[in-house]
Amino acid sequence: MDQATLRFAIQLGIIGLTFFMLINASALLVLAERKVMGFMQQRYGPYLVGPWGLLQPLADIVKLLFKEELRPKDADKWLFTLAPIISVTAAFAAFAAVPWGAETTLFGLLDTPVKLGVADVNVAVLVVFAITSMGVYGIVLAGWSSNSKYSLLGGLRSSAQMISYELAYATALASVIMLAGSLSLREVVDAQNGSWFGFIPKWYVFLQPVGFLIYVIAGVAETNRAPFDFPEAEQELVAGYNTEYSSVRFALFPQAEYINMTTMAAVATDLYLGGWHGIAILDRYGFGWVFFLAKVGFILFTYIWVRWTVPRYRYDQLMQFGWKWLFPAAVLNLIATAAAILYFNV
Amino acid sequence: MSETILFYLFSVVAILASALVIGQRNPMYSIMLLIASFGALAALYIQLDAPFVAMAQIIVYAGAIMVLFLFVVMLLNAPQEDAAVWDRTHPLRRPGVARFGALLAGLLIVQLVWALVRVNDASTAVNARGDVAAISSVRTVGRVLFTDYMFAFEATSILILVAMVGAVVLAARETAS
Amino acid sequence: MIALIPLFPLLGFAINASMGRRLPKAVSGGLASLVMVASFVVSVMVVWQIADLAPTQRVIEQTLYTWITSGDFKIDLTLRVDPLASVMILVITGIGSLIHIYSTAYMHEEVDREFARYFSYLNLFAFFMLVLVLGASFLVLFVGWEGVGLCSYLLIGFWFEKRSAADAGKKAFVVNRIGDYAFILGTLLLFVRFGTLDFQRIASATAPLAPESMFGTLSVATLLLFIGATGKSAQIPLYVWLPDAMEGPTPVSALIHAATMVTAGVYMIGRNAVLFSHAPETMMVVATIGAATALFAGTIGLVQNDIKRVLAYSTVSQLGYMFLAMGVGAFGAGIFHLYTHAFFKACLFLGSGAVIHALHGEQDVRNMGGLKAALPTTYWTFLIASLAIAGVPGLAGFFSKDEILFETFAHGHTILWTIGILTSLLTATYMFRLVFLTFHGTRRHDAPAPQHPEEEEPTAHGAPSHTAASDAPSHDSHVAPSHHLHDAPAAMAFALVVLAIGSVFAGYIGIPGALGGHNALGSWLEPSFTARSVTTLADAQVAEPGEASGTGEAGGEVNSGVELPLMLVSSVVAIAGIALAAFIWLKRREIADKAAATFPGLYRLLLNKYYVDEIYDATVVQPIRIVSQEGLWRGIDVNIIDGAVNGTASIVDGSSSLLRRLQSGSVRTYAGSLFIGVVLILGYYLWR
Amino acid sequence: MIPLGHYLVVSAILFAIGTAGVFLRRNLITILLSIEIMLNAVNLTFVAFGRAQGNVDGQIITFFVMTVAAAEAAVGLAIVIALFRHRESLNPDAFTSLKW
Repeated sequence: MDQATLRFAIQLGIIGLTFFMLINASALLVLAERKVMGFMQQRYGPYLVGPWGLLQPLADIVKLLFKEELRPKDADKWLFTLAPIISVTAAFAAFAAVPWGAETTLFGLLDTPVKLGVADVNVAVLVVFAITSMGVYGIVLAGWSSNSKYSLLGGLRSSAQMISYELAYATALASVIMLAGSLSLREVVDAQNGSWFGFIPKWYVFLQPVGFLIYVIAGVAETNRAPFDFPEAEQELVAGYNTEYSSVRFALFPQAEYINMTTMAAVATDLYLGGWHGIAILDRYGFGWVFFLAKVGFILFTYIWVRWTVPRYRYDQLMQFGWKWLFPAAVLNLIATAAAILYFNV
Repeated sequence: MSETILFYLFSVVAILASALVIGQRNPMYSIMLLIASFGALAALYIQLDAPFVAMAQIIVYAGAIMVLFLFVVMLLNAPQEDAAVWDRTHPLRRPGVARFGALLAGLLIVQLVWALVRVNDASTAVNARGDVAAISSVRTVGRVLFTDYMFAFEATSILILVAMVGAVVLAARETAS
Repeated sequence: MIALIPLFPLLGFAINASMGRRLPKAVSGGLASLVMVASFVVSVMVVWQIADLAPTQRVIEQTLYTWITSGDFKIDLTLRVDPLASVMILVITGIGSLIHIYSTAYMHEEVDREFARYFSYLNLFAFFMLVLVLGASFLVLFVGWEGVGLCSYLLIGFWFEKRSAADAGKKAFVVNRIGDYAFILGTLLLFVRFGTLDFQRIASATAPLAPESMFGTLSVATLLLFIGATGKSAQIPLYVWLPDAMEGPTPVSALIHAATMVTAGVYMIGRNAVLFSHAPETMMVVATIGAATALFAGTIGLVQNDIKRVLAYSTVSQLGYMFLAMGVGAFGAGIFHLYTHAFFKACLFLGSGAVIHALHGEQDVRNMGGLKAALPTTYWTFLIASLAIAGVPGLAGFFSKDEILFETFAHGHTILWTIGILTSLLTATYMFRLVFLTFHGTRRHDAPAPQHPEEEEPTAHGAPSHTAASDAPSHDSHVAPSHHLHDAPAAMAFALVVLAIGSVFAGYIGIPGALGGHNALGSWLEPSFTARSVTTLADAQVAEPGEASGTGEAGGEVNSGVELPLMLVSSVVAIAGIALAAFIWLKRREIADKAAATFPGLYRLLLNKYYVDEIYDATVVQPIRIVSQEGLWRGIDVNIIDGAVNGTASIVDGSSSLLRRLQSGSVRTYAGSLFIGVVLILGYYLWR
Repeated sequence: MIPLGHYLVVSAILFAIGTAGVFLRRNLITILLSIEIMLNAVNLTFVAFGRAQGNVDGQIITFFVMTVAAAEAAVGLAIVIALFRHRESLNPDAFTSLKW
């Protein structure tokens, strides 16, 4: 088996692995969500299915699969079907540009190292940004096509919300990009290798605390999670844009949401938490991705934590916050960063 | 070889999608198809070593402008376009005029073809000249944009501002005072 | 240091103008007088300072800041004190402060607000005047020039409720404006010619040149400047505003229209002595105008009945003297006369003011008389001043006037000299006519004669009997027939006495060589009239014998033999004039009336000031009004300008009514036309 | 290796489609979309020519076109909304009240 085919195979393997991980991520996150919620509310959470309820997600999937496909009579056939596909596709595709591990030769298996990550584009940040911004269509279309006022409202809200928070999100990204001087996530990560004074890792979170905060908050809003979960604000909109959905089509939306969360966390890790860098030994032996996973897990846990701690905003408050606080803060942060870069010519 | 295939694939997608955009009556579908065509165009840009433009195409066009259209359609609850009513009163509705329009269209196509024929290096490969690294790097684009095209850039920013104000003023429902 | 001189009055103005309405009279008036005195002290110090220097570089400059800079053109706001300026500032601040003090008493009936307004104007005027004389370049001078114009307008129209006063103010302003216009033109011309506006630079640039024989740039420029001067210092043809200016409060007349402002023109010519002496034609014009004005105004003054008008005309004629001196190149003499005249004319005005004050606004000499007993202080000071102005030997006026006449004669202008002598005769006559009519003879006034005038004096300043009348004019406001005539209050009296002393002794600093003096003033002023450069004025003027060096003793050395007889002549003339006046208006009253009766035409002509105002009205004012009303307004403005506007509108209307046929209102029609255009343009480019 | 001409042909076709759309459709929104199509055709031409020249100016012009497109869309749609409020229609022929 010569190098080229081996390499190709390994690439395919990496892609498949990533895909598999993402699917599982959504499943695991559902479980984690319910478990954490349980602990936070002095309950057990799911514990019947399998040990500690580990198989609960599986059961959920099975249940959803066997449900009946419902579609409102006046719903727009094509778009109604298209909507969930769009969102989930966008969710998966976005992750394609995210590197999750250093170059490795798999212990000398390859003569030239392979990069851990689906694709390595030199404008990765933009790609992620672009594709996630495509995700909004899924929700909007779902809301519009299912021809129900709850859905419509949910769709409108979520799209408005995503568009508003994309600004802050992108602006926060921009300052990191300026620091790293590159749009390629991999280069950004490698720029964070090493440490100050030997013990503080060179992560941008230390240079960009404000940016990191803005990014995380905007990320929560982007993924329509509490406290910004207006698209499905049960009390007001039953279930928001996916009120009319059922069965697999319904399943796709939360999956897309969790995958988006993962992507968000992964990008955050790459941009601010030094990706897979930080623990020298792991780096040396090509196990950096473990640390990467740990970081992602931590951020995801924070998401869940926030969701069950902070109450939901009012919609106008959300917009106020996004436009009048988050975005200006991001802009100021950007300007300050630019000034600092010019001054210290980093 | 592969890139030729890709090129034809994407251009066909773009053209078909655009044709369908104007081909049917539901603006919702039109928007969706247009987004598809934009995506194809973005791919073409990438082939032209302009990744940044491609991303901007998706973010700005597909991500922002089209959402705007989508909103409007949703807000107005996109009425199906009314069929052509051939009342004789309207100056443009007379068949004579229509024929004249068709003639003009034919003329335009002829002219376009003619113009294309007259392009000098139409047959030479697009990516014959220039080094890919420089052209495709965002850094170069930024540098040129903020030095040679500074004034134009500022002017456009003002234009955007004006457009923003104008849009707000126009769309704002006049409050009963 | 120098800057302080004008700054003090400015400060006073600022305070009085801003918060004066809330200050009591004592404070505002006292403050105003105080700043004047302060600036006088400073001036004295400055003069002392330059007196130490060697005669040729007796100059102190102070550049406050660069005013205008555009390209290579640069104007510094520079103040410069040289001998000429020193004399001026001394006169302005000195006489000025006296008049301020006098005013505190004179304007006492005004309410606080008016009082403060009056003094703020007065201070502002002093400020501008000082800027005028201290300015080192035409531009700075022009600031002061305009400023005093403004202040005179404000002060003449001080009692603006009185229509005549307001009109007089406007008249003064407009007439001055005419002169200023010419002045600006002259300044610009000079700038074009020399590229600078600084006096010294212009002078040193001019000095090497040969005097222009025919009308050239210099002559035209100086002529224009001179027109400006006639506007400011009331010469033919622009003198008309001065007599009317008597509508203002008397101290104003004294300060502005006798002592200082009207001398601005004279000063300006003296300041540009070098320039003028290079333009003989202009000098000739100046001299002639001066002499003519002197005589002209004298004749008018002979028959006027308003005490202040008489004085006003005498001012005009004295100014004529000064211009005569300037014209014949006797700059020193001119300034000398300016300086002495300031004393006795101010004294005369203030005296008349005292009389008016005593008679509660009575200004007609025919209703006066016999006030000698009632107003001793006023009488004596007035008498001394009259003697001085008449040119009786030993008093100030004698020396200066005589010097002017001598210079005129020495430079060979015999006719002008004759006119001058005639004028001095007239001067003596009308002045003493005034004296006799006012103070001698019997009372022709209804107010009861005072029993004990002197006991009134102390209380007078407090003026218990004065009902403080708020409404201006205050003179008419309180007619209390039943109250005693009182002599000038202390403040007035002080000013009067000082001025009287001045008008006696002021002349002694300029005793001509012929009388064993050595014309200190002349030699002091000498450097100011020469360009500070290699060539002195004397050298520059060899080509023009008519204008040998500008000062007295130069002429004195040339022919001191002539001087004594001339002096004799002029003094004899002065005495004669007085005697004539005494004979007519003391002994044989009816002669005057008979004379008036025998020559009614002449009398009426004189009485109506040669109908000059009417002539101006007919020849200038009315035409302008008619042209602007009928031509500019009804004609050009209404028809052409409005017509153009309306025409444009109607054209647009018509064309659009055609174009609107293209407005089908359907978007796609427009798109269609656009499309056609695209196809055509593209086709064109492809065909090419 | 694709010749420049191909890109030009593609953009020409797109442009023609856009133009046709402006004239054929009777729905303001679709018309605006057609305008967007034309703009994109032009963008493609710019980028292609720029690439052929071997410099980035073509891309930069594209950004400006995008900006203009955004402004145009914003204002245009605002107008559409305003119009729709007055007449319950998006048919351009319904708005001929300016007709003489």
